[in-house]
Amino acid sequence: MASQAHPLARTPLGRALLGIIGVAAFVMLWKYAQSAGWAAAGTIPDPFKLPQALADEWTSERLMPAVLSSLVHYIWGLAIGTFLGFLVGTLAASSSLLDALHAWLARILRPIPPLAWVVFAIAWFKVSHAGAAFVIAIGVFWVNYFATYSAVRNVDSRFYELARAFGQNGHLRQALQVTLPGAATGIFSGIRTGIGQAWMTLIAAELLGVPGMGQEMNSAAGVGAYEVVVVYMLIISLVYTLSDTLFGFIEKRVLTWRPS
Amino acid sequence: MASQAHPLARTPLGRALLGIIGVAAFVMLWKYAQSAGWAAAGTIPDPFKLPQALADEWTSERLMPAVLSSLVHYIWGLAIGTFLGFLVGTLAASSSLLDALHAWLARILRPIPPLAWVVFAIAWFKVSHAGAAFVIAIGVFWVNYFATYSAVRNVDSRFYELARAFGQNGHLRQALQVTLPGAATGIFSGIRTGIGQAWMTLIAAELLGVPGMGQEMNSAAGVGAYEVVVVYMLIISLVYTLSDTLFGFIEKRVLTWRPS
Amino acid sequence: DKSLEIGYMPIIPISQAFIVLENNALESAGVSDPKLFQFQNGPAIVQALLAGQLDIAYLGIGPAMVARAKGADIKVVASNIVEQISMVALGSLSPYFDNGDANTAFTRFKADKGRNAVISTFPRGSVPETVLQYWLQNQLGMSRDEIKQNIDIIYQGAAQVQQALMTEAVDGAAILEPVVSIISDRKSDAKVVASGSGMFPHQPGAVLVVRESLINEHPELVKALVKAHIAATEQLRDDPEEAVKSVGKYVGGGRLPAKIVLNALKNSRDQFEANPNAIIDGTRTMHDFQAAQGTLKVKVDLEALFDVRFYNDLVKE
Amino acid sequence: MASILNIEGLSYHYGNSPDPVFADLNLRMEDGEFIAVVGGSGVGKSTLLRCVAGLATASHGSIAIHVEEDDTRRSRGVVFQDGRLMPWRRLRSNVAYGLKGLKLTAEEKRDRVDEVLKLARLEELAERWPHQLSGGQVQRGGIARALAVQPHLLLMDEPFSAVDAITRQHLQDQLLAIWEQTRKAVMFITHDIEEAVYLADRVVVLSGSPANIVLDKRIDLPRPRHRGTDGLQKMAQDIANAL
Amino acid sequence: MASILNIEGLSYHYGNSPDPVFADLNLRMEDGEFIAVVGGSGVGKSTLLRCVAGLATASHGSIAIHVEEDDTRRSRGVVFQDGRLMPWRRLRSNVAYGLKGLKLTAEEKRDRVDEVLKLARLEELAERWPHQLSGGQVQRGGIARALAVQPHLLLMDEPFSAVDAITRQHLQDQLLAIWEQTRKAVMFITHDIEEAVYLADRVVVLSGSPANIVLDKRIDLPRPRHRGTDGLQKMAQDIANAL
Ligand SMILES: Nc1ncnc2c1ncn2[C@@H]1O[C@H](COP(=O)(O)OP(=O)(O)OP(=O)(O)O)[C@@H](O)[C@H]1O
Ligand SMILES: Nc1ncnc2c1ncn2[C@@H]1O[C@H](COP(=O)(O)OP(=O)(O)OP(=O)(O)O)[C@@H](O)[C@H]1O
Ligand SMILES: [Mg+2]
Ligand SMILES: [Mg+2]
Repeated sequence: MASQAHPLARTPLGRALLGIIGVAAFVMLWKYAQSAGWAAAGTIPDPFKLPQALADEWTSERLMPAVLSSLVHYIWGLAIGTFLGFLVGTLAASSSLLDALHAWLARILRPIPPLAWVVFAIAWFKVSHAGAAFVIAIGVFWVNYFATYSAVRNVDSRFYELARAFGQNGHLRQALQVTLPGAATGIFSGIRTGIGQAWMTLIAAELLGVPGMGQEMNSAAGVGAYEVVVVYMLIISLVYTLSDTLFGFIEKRVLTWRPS
Repeated sequence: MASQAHPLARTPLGRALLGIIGVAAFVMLWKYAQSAGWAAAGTIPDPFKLPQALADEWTSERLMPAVLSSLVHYIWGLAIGTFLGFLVGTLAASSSLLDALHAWLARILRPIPPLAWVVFAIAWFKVSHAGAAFVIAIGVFWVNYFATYSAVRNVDSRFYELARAFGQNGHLRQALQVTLPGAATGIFSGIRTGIGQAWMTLIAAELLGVPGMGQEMNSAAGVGAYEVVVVYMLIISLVYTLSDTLFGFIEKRVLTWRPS
Repeated sequence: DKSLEIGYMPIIPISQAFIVLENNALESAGVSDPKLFQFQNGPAIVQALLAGQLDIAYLGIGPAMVARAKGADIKVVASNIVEQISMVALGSLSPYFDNGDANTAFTRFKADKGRNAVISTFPRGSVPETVLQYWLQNQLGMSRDEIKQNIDIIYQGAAQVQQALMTEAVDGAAILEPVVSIISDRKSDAKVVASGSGMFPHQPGAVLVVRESLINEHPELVKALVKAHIAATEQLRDDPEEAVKSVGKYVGGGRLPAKIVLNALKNSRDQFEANPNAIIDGTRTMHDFQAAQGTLKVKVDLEALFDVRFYNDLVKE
Repeated sequence: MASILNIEGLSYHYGNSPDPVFADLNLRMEDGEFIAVVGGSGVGKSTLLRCVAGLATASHGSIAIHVEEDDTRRSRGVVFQDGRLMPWRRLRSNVAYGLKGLKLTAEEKRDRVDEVLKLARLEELAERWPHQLSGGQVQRGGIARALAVQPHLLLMDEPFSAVDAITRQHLQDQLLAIWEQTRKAVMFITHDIEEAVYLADRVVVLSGSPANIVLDKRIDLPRPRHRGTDGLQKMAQDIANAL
Repeated sequence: MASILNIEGLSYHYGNSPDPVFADLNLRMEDGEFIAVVGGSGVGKSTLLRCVAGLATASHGSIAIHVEEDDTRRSRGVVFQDGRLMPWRRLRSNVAYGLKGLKLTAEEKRDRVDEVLKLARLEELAERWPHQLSGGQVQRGGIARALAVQPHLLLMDEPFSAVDAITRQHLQDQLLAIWEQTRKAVMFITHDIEEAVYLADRVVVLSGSPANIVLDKRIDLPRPRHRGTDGLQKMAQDIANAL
């Protein structure tokens, strides 16, 4: 990095403190916007009413089933999308033939929105976790595909030379010894983006008719219960933060070799 | 790269040919799936009926207005999202203080789906191109934010040393001389993903009520005109391909220094 | 025992479904554990029906026509509601309907404000959109060009319509319950300037469809379902207070204040209509209107769409 | 002795430049021979080595390497001019890299790695990441990695350029000791003519543009040789004159 | 002459290792002086240079550099051991890098760059990307970049390690010529003791762990000196003994 860390940002505690300050400032701004009437009354949820809304969701026993149901297709969608994005990205970047063969097809399929896939997902998977996982996987797939493709493309070619010089031939061997570690930073950045992307696609996926947080959010929005919408957003954020943090640890472990 | 290019993939013509082969294989598989009844009748559109559907859209003068309207908020959303994602990503990665301050907030805001933003976009921007651009920008923002953050973090620190050794101090100077070129590959990969991401968010953004291809797609799906849905998907793909190709050229130009 | 798959949307117009699901009507008909699928939009239900999922579904007549035309073996065995669309106007627009001829309200609005009125409704081809167009063209007598020149129609989902009305991003909306009640509750200057029969007489709304195979294999079950449906309709007309709990559980996932649910039910009580015979003509009118508008692209065999036997038999009994 | 390397009519041409680096180059190397290649900076030494190592494909000409059939993986070992340790492997694992796939037990591998680490005086740094090493340590890591393979043909590109005189003498002597024991062929690129003369059986001088062999001198001094002797110095002077 | 560099009680400690690289090191350098630093591989030479260059912050002690107020940007010029050309700049632009922000016209800058490119014999390669250069060419690019700045204190980390003997002699003589003309201070790290003696006013020997200065020898041979003379050789022998 360019410069020394700020004194406060040096310890985990300091960083947590700064993080909380950031969030607190945001909540204050939000409350101010809401009460000062920046937008029409009733259109911005009141941050101070969120605990009540959360309690309501909890006591009415909608919360946990929704969370658990979402997790099922979230995890499957994320896992499948990440794996395939990584696989196709790696293959496309390492084989010029595959690259050319799929290039146009990828361009055609890439921009199709999850909402359009929803319609077809039902045809293929019926209304099921599989269908929702499929829609989520698609969003995650592209993010990982591009990140992996670009990272693999940019692995320093001198290390391939090195591998060949030491008789480490064969695609698989070089993929494991050079491509993977050499592209790891970029691939990890893609996976991390994908973890967030999957949540962003969740609502779209649950338009399918599969129960979960997206569906609850939708029906809350449909009757103007914006506080509830925010409650689900926050719960999604919480689960996301957990997964992102967990992933951050893994990333740090795997990439110990980087100069800090 | 690991290996020599395949003979066919060496010329632009050969690559185009392979690309077409890939697409043709896909269309054939699709037609086969549709006619062989892999999925229930009526749920898969017929690829051979697409030209007719396209002609209908064209003659009914829905196509061009929709395309143009979508382009307005697409371009704005993409530009703003890319710029801000790049900016925030760079700042967060280069300043430990900013990084810690925004870390939690980013985790909270990251997974909020575009559909949830739509509801709030109306409150802030009314039903307008600005609102749709906002929703698109959010999706694009995160992709660029993560890509930039990770790329900037991974710039070889020896080049910062070099800059300091030659008296090139100051954040801005180092950002321009080291961070930017050093992170360019990763940043470009992010921008490229974002260009696709923006189209994926288009339908969600147009749920706002702003006219465009997403809305046409929605209403076509509503009346079961799946061929029309596919027509719009293909037009989106076409526009995407154009922008992606254009961007590919720019990328190649800017990154001439990479060993090919 | 038969395991049933039932699809629905969480909206007021299909309130009968919620009452049937909440009382033990299905259980006594031999269905112990129905699988429920909640959808957010019509197209998703259509796709599910086409894909062979769902034995029973509650959906708009529009999507039902599409599903039938695309080859789903479904029959409309009962109606849920008719004439349920209302035209809500906000403070900016409603005065033009209060003082003066409704036919010229939009032109006067434009002359005064120097801009088009912005009216929100559901996506093109949906029931509210069709009714809005029908009202503008056939009731207010506006030509398509006049509509284009004076009104900006925008297409949104339920949540967006509400948000747009609340923030006054639009001047009015052609929309369903419970949005009408929610808006009336929160915005005192919002007014219903045209409703139900005034917009599109005998306009069909949501219907109960059943798969043909179910009709053939388990006619007694379908009969029991229609019977419960009729009873639920009566309850909705006679005693909306009683229905609030069941309906509130599904509409908005139980997050709507009971007051608003009751309000919405009371507003709609006269529109609940179980008799499928009553909507056949309206369906034809709507079908032809949509075809003329160009929003309905598929050929629908309306004769094959309805199966009124169950209702007729039950009424005779 | 049979020849292990036979280069005939070799030309190389970088894709983006109009002139060949070298043209119509011929070189034959006997099995067990120690050849030093010297030449000006940028003349094409590294390019030649990359061709021999099979890392660059010549525009014309042929390169033949003869080793026993079942030992092709061990046929070559390369020390790169830039060290080239993989940043994601610790030093030990970098040194062990070439042993992957050789028919050795884990223990044999560990012993070999320990041996070469010791030889390169890196025992204590085995668990370091490459970015934690000094310039000379990185270079020695690269040498250790190539030696661990015990290749039939050892290709070294300025392997001692970044180490101090004492370490350099130590490494030179170690290399000679290994070579005398195993009698495997070595191609040694250096810019230090005295070093070339001290180590090699033959010194090959590359010069010109396109480069070619302008001198191929047999160093028929008896071994063990001694640094700074007159015979050595004279040879070195002869070669320097050719450059 | 005034002192340009004053190191007092300097210790350095890599965050992840228990032992300091060097401890309590003192060194004073007069303005215009040419100091050579020699020492074993991994002893800490590069680390010392990075401290002087302000690229690493010492754990203890102080480093003071005295130059005219308005010239702090030109105070130091560094030649890195690993060349370190920016891969995204062509050679010419890499060489011009240090001139950014100096008060020179575009023409003056171009002239300076041309001059140092010529001096490093790189004129013809000015438009190449770094990956298209040979090892020695990269190194010479790094030297040219530092010389272009005409710094008050020139810090060179084994700058000639990758070039052949002739180029090396050429570069040594060029460096001396520049130095004699401008009389700017030079700190020159090398592992070649003869080179150190040939070039420097003083040779400083680093040794031990933690490292320290074990010998600080003034080379009071008259200039111009000649390679291979007995006086020079004797000095070199003395220093080698200290190592
Ligand atoms: N990041 C680091 N972490 C821990 N130890 C390090 C790190 N960088 C260098 N070292 C160690 O510090 C010591 C001094 O390194 P330095 O690069 O200064 O040596 P040097 O004298 O320049 O050697 P050479 O002649 O080989 O370049 C070495 O033993 C090296 O292993
Ligand atoms: N990728 C490339 N494209 C074009 N020219 C190149 C490329 N790589 C190297 N060259 C040029 O080819 C010539 C030979 O390079 P090579 O690396 O073989 O030199 P060398 O003899 O090893 O020099 P040194 O002693 O400096 O390492 C050099 O003039 C160099 O500039
Ligand atoms: Mg070389
Ligand atoms: Mg060093």
